[in-house]
Amino acid sequence: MASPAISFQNVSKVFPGVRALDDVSFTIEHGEVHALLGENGAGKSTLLNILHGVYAQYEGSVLIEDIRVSFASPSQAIQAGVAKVHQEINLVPELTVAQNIAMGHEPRKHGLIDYPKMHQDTGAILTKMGCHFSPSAQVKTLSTGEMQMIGIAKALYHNASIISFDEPTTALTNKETEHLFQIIRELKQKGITIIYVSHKLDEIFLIADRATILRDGRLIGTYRIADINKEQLIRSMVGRDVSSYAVRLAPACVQEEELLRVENLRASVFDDISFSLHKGEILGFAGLVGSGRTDIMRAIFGADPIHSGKLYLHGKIAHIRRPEQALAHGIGLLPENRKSQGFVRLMNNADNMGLASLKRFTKWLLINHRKKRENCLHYMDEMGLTPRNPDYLVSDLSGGNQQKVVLAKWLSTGADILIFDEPTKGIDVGAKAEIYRLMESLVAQGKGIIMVSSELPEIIGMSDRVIVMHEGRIAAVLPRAELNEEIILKYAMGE
Amino acid sequence: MKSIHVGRIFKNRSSSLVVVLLLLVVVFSVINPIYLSVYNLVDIIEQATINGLLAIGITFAIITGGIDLSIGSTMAVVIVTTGLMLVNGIDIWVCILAGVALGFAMGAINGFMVTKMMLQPFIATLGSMSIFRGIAYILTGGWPVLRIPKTFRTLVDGDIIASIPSSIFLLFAFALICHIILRHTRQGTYFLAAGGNEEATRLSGVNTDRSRLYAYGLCGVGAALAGLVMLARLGTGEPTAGLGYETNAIAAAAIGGTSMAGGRGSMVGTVLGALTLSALKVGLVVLGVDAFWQYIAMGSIIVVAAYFEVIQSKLEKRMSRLRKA
Amino acid sequence: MKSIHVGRIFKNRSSSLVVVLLLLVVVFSVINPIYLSVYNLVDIIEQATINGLLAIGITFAIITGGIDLSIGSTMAVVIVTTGLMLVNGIDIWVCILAGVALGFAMGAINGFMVTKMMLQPFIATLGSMSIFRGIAYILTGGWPVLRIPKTFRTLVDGDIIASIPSSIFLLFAFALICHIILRHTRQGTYFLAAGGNEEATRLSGVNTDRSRLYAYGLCGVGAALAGLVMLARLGTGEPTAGLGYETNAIAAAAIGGTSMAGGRGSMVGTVLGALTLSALKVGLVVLGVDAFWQYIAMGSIIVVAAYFEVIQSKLEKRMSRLRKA
Amino acid sequence: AEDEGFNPDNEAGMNFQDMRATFGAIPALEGEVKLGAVAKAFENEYWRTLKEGYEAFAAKMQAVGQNVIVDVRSAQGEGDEQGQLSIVKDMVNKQYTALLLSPISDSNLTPGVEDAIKAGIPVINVNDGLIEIAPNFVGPRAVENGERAAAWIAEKINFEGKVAVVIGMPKAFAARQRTLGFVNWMAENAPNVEVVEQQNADWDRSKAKDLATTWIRKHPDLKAIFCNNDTMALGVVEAVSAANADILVVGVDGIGEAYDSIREGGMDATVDSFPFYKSQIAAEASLRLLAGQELPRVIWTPQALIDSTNVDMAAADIIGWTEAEFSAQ
Ligand SMILES: Nc1ncnc2c1ncn2[C@@H]1O[C@H](COP(=O)(O)OP(=O)(O)OP(=O)(O)O)[C@@H](O)[C@H]1O
Ligand SMILES: Nc1ncnc2c1ncn2[C@@H]1O[C@H](COP(=O)(O)OP(=O)(O)OP(=O)(O)O)[C@@H](O)[C@H]1O
Ligand SMILES: [Mg+2]
Ligand SMILES: [Mg+2]
Repeated sequence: MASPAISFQNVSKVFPGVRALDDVSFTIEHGEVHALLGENGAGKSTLLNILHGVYAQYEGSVLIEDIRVSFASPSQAIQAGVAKVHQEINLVPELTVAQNIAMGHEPRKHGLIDYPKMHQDTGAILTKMGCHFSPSAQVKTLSTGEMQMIGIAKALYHNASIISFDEPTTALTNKETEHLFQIIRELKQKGITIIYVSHKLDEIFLIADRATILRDGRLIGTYRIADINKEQLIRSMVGRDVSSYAVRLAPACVQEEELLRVENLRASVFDDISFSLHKGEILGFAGLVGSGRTDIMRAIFGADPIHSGKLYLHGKIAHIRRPEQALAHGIGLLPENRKSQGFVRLMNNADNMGLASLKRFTKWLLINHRKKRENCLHYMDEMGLTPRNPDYLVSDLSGGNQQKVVLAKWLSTGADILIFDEPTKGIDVGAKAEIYRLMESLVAQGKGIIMVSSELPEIIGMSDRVIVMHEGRIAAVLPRAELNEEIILKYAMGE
Repeated sequence: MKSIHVGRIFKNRSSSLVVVLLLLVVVFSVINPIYLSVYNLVDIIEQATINGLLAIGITFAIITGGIDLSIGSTMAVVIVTTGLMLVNGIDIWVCILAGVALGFAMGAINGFMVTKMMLQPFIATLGSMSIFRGIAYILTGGWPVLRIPKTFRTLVDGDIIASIPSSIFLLFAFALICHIILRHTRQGTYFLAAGGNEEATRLSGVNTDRSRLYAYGLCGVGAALAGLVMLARLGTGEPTAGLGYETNAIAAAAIGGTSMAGGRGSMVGTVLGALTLSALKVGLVVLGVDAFWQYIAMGSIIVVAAYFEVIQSKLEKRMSRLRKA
Repeated sequence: MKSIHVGRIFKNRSSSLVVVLLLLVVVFSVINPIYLSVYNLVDIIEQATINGLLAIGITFAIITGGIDLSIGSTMAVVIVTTGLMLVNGIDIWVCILAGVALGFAMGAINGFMVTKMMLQPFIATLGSMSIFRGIAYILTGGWPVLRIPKTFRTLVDGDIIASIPSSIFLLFAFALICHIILRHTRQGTYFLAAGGNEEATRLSGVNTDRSRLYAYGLCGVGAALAGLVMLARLGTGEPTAGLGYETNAIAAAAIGGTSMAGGRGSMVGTVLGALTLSALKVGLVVLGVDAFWQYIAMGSIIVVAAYFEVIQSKLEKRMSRLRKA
Repeated sequence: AEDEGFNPDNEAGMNFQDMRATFGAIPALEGEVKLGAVAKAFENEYWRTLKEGYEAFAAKMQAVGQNVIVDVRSAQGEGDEQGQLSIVKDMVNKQYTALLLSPISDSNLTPGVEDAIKAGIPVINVNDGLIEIAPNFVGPRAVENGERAAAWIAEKINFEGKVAVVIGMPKAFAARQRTLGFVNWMAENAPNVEVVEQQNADWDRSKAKDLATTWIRKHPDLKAIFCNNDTMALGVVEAVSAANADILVVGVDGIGEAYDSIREGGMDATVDSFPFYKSQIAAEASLRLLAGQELPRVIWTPQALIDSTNVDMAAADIIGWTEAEFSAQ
């Protein structure tokens, strides 16, 4: 084909203190699935935001069909047939699923919104994506994974000719991802151009035709997927060799002693949940989207009420009704939706990181701000958080770096039971490996970790034991030796 | 318009308010049966019109996550302007249209400050509240506009059927139109969406600034209609009119389940809120409650009505969960 | 307390307000030099004390994402209660402590309604505004409490140095303490965090309900102190005191950069906001601006001051970009 | 009752004719006399008329060669207590010769008055609103407003039947005294007249109308409604005519609109306290005080009930007004 679908020419973008994009030029062909790869903060989201009119001010130019475009707002981009799945879940919780999907382009009849058609159209998309919730459900009643599906459905709704996906699968499990890929393949066949950002490299090899790699805002290169292997990809992204696999390097260190025991926990969306967590154990929780994993964790942490059930900590019964009681008992919860549950937008890195452990930095009623900053810098170094600036607002960080801030918040508390809900959500391969090492060192110190994850490789690679959920009930408890994708999926799907 | 079911209209969280309202009526009528006379019930609605119109308008502003403190002053400007036009013999319908347009324009000025100048709604409309009030005074030199023509008064507030004045129909017509705007037009959805999550709405390709501007404009229209009714009802256009009326309008909206944080609210709820406040007020008058105790009664019922709503929405949530599970 | 730098205190977005304030003072003094007389300047601060104390208190409520409309009524209850105690010969310090404790308790009642009963802050405090006002009336049968002892008046509002009354020191002392609470204690961080993102804060193991309760309590303390100053200044405890004062207090906080949506605000900004309002008010009086035009001037300057703040924070962002890039 | 502090209605006052008779002509004063007058709110016609009276007085003094200037100012609305205090403080700071104050609440001007007294500036409290520490008070007897209205109504309804009162703000001095005067007069002189309702409408026309509407329906046999001011009475008139009821409506203040309404058969009567003359008397009293005359604490200003019989009479005739005499040293 003659002209490329999209061509970026010398694009640069500067944020306070950060050169997010530095003279980036490359092209994307018609009807290809083009992966955009790079570490956290490499500039992927920024590039997409420029394409889609979220940032109107930048240097360089963007051409679509050889015509220079400069969308002043997302609405102009959508009008021009350029749609996007945003990295963060960004929905209006009080409105219905259909209203969210159709937002901005509601079908009308006689000037009024044609609700039957809207529900029909959006329902069709949802069915195709394998979603089981109704278009008329309120978004606020859905699980995070379900919300992510809505984000994808939104982009599909517009019948756009260019669609970009910024990490669409962070809260999706294999089954939902499968559906998505099926849809992407169909779109591709229709000649629609797709940009795909993900840190899950396996996905890239399944779906992408070519990949462009960014590092520190600079273009490293564009490769045909057929010509490159995973290790080469990682090396060009990170600049060094990193194991891309979630594997335990240290020996298992599970001890006899029980840290936490849950008996017959019951609430509206789950029932009869009993399990225990041992010292030094990583306990994995697998299941499909909406299977109730998150709700169980929130119930244990005292964030949601339960109907019945008992909790034992170190063998003693504990009454946890509120998160602060959980914190006092040494339980920490890394929530799955960082934007709405993880951090305070108007606060900087140091304050967000210190929020759960502020007691530690308080003397004579006053906060020692210096100590709080030092703590922040410590974790910034440990996790490779960029930019290394405690005063930076968390909302100005890249998605992966935000996740690191939330993680550091809980590590700062020194809790000995850590519940991680999708801990590596949006984290790049290099940092992922670092987080896995961190988890190993935590369990080596005798802590216990519950890891809820939708990434099966991670569950299989890291867990000492895995509990598989199906529709709010425990479907199986699998020891490490028996773990593989087929068996987990089998139980997760209720077979 | 098949999709507008009366049942649906009443379902959304407003049912608790209906209960509160009925409860109030029952209690008051048991204490003093005169309360139940038809006259009094009409009276209750009649006394709710001005506040109701204001409240419907301000519900738009609140739903988008804003507020409009200037509605009382907007009312006053509309009152004196329309009043001056009327006494100068300008055609009634021209005057009415001019008044409504003026209200929209003043609302849009607030909208402009909030969107383009990016001022906080509270502070922007606190400013315009003062400015508009000044304008109302200056327009007439502080004097009231006297002798509003009878024709106008009859048209806007005269009895139509039995002793039910046209302003009551105006209230319900405006409420219905606003309900349709909110629930059945794009802009209505955008109002709710912008109030619920501005960023998400903007990223969906909605011009949220324009929507918010419209919302303030509609708020101004509500104030203008309230002004016209007041002008017709009193036959005099006072520049001091509407002083402090914003509080009651906001109260009606809030009692009706509109979230002050934006993103949630309904016109049915707001109208019921205004009716509840007026039923309460009339009830206290009928009972002849001591002025000091009226403060306590009024405050308590506001709190109780709001608490009822909270409990109902909690129950509803639990129910829907059970249904799902 | 090494970490409390005066420079830092003034940096945060308050500098534009300092500019507006200075500009106002310069313009007014050029037009009429008498504006700069010591008496007048003391008057400006003195006029800002009551509103400033209220505004500092309400800043806590607003920062947590709430509001407290009842501060004027709280003030009145504190005024009549303390007044009654004083005229009955109870020890001054006991009276003062009782007044402050009462203010805290009333604030905590609001906090209870907002947290435990989960009412919207606007509607909860609208209710308590009415109830508290009723209580103030009933406590004295509507009569003012007369002949407040001289000793109390001198202690709380008597001149200390030159003609600077002690209430001014009280204002600044309270502002400093509240600044320290907000920036240097855990609860302060929790106030800001809860206002910025309640759910995230709660999930960080913070008892946000308790924090918000404290915030309303502190808001009540601000109202109580304002009441004590008013009682001392006027020598009479009127149950009608403080009617409508919440608007000005909120305005001071908003002009001072406190976000009505919660999560952002500073005590320095609030105090500057109160000073700006009072400098403006006194300026218009000194210039003898026509009463009707005063409305327009007052409104315009509120808008301009707020717009200044918006522009400054925009510029600041751009500047810091340039500096860092 | 309990200790309610200073209440001019209970003082042995002196009316303006007696004042002139007792103290003679207004003595001449040296130099410039700058009177500072502070009204409640010019939004209200009553206070604008008061202002005109002050200015008329100054003009008359200028005409006889006295350098008397009056600066009349008002707060920003009746809720602007602090703003009104600012005005007083500004006047003290600018060293006005004497202050004529009509405070919004009974105590909001206290600090300003204290400063004025400290600075040796004479302060006259011009009703309504009471300043306890002000050495002098000029105004009409507020209870008498209510008494006159009561007497007139009782007469018209043959001393029997139901009546109601629309109060201004609860416990505002004027509202309190006018209501008290009305109710007490009825209790003492017309035992068969029953005051069936008393509620407040915050001086607001629309609220007063709403209140009256409810009352009319509750008491079909209501005979009369007394309102604490004319604005509210005008609202009540609307309610009465909407209900086609035959109810007497009486207000207080005597604003122009009330006169018009009486002429047109709307309102039935108003108790006028003649602000145009009241302010002249107050200003006159201030000059007398400045000249060292020992006036009694309270000077009564004239009031009269206006109904269809005297609505077209000149005010000066009704109250028997004469221009003050001036002694040219
Ligand atoms: N609004 C903003 N203000 C300031 N800095 C920003 C802003 N948005 C992004 N940045 C910075 O720009 C850089 C690039 O961020 P970007 O979000 O494009 O990264 P990314 O490649 O999408 O990373 P991730 O994989 O973590 O999502 C980061 O250093 C980030 O901190
Ligand atoms: N507030 C709520 N009201 C009603 N239903 C809810 C609510 N929160 C969650 N649910 C429902 O509970 C079910 C379980 O949700 P949960 O978040 O626990 O699932 P999950 O296994 O963590 O899935 P995901 O991978 O999507 O996060 C979902 O079907 C969801 O729709
Ligand atoms: Mg990103
Ligand atoms: Mg989950």
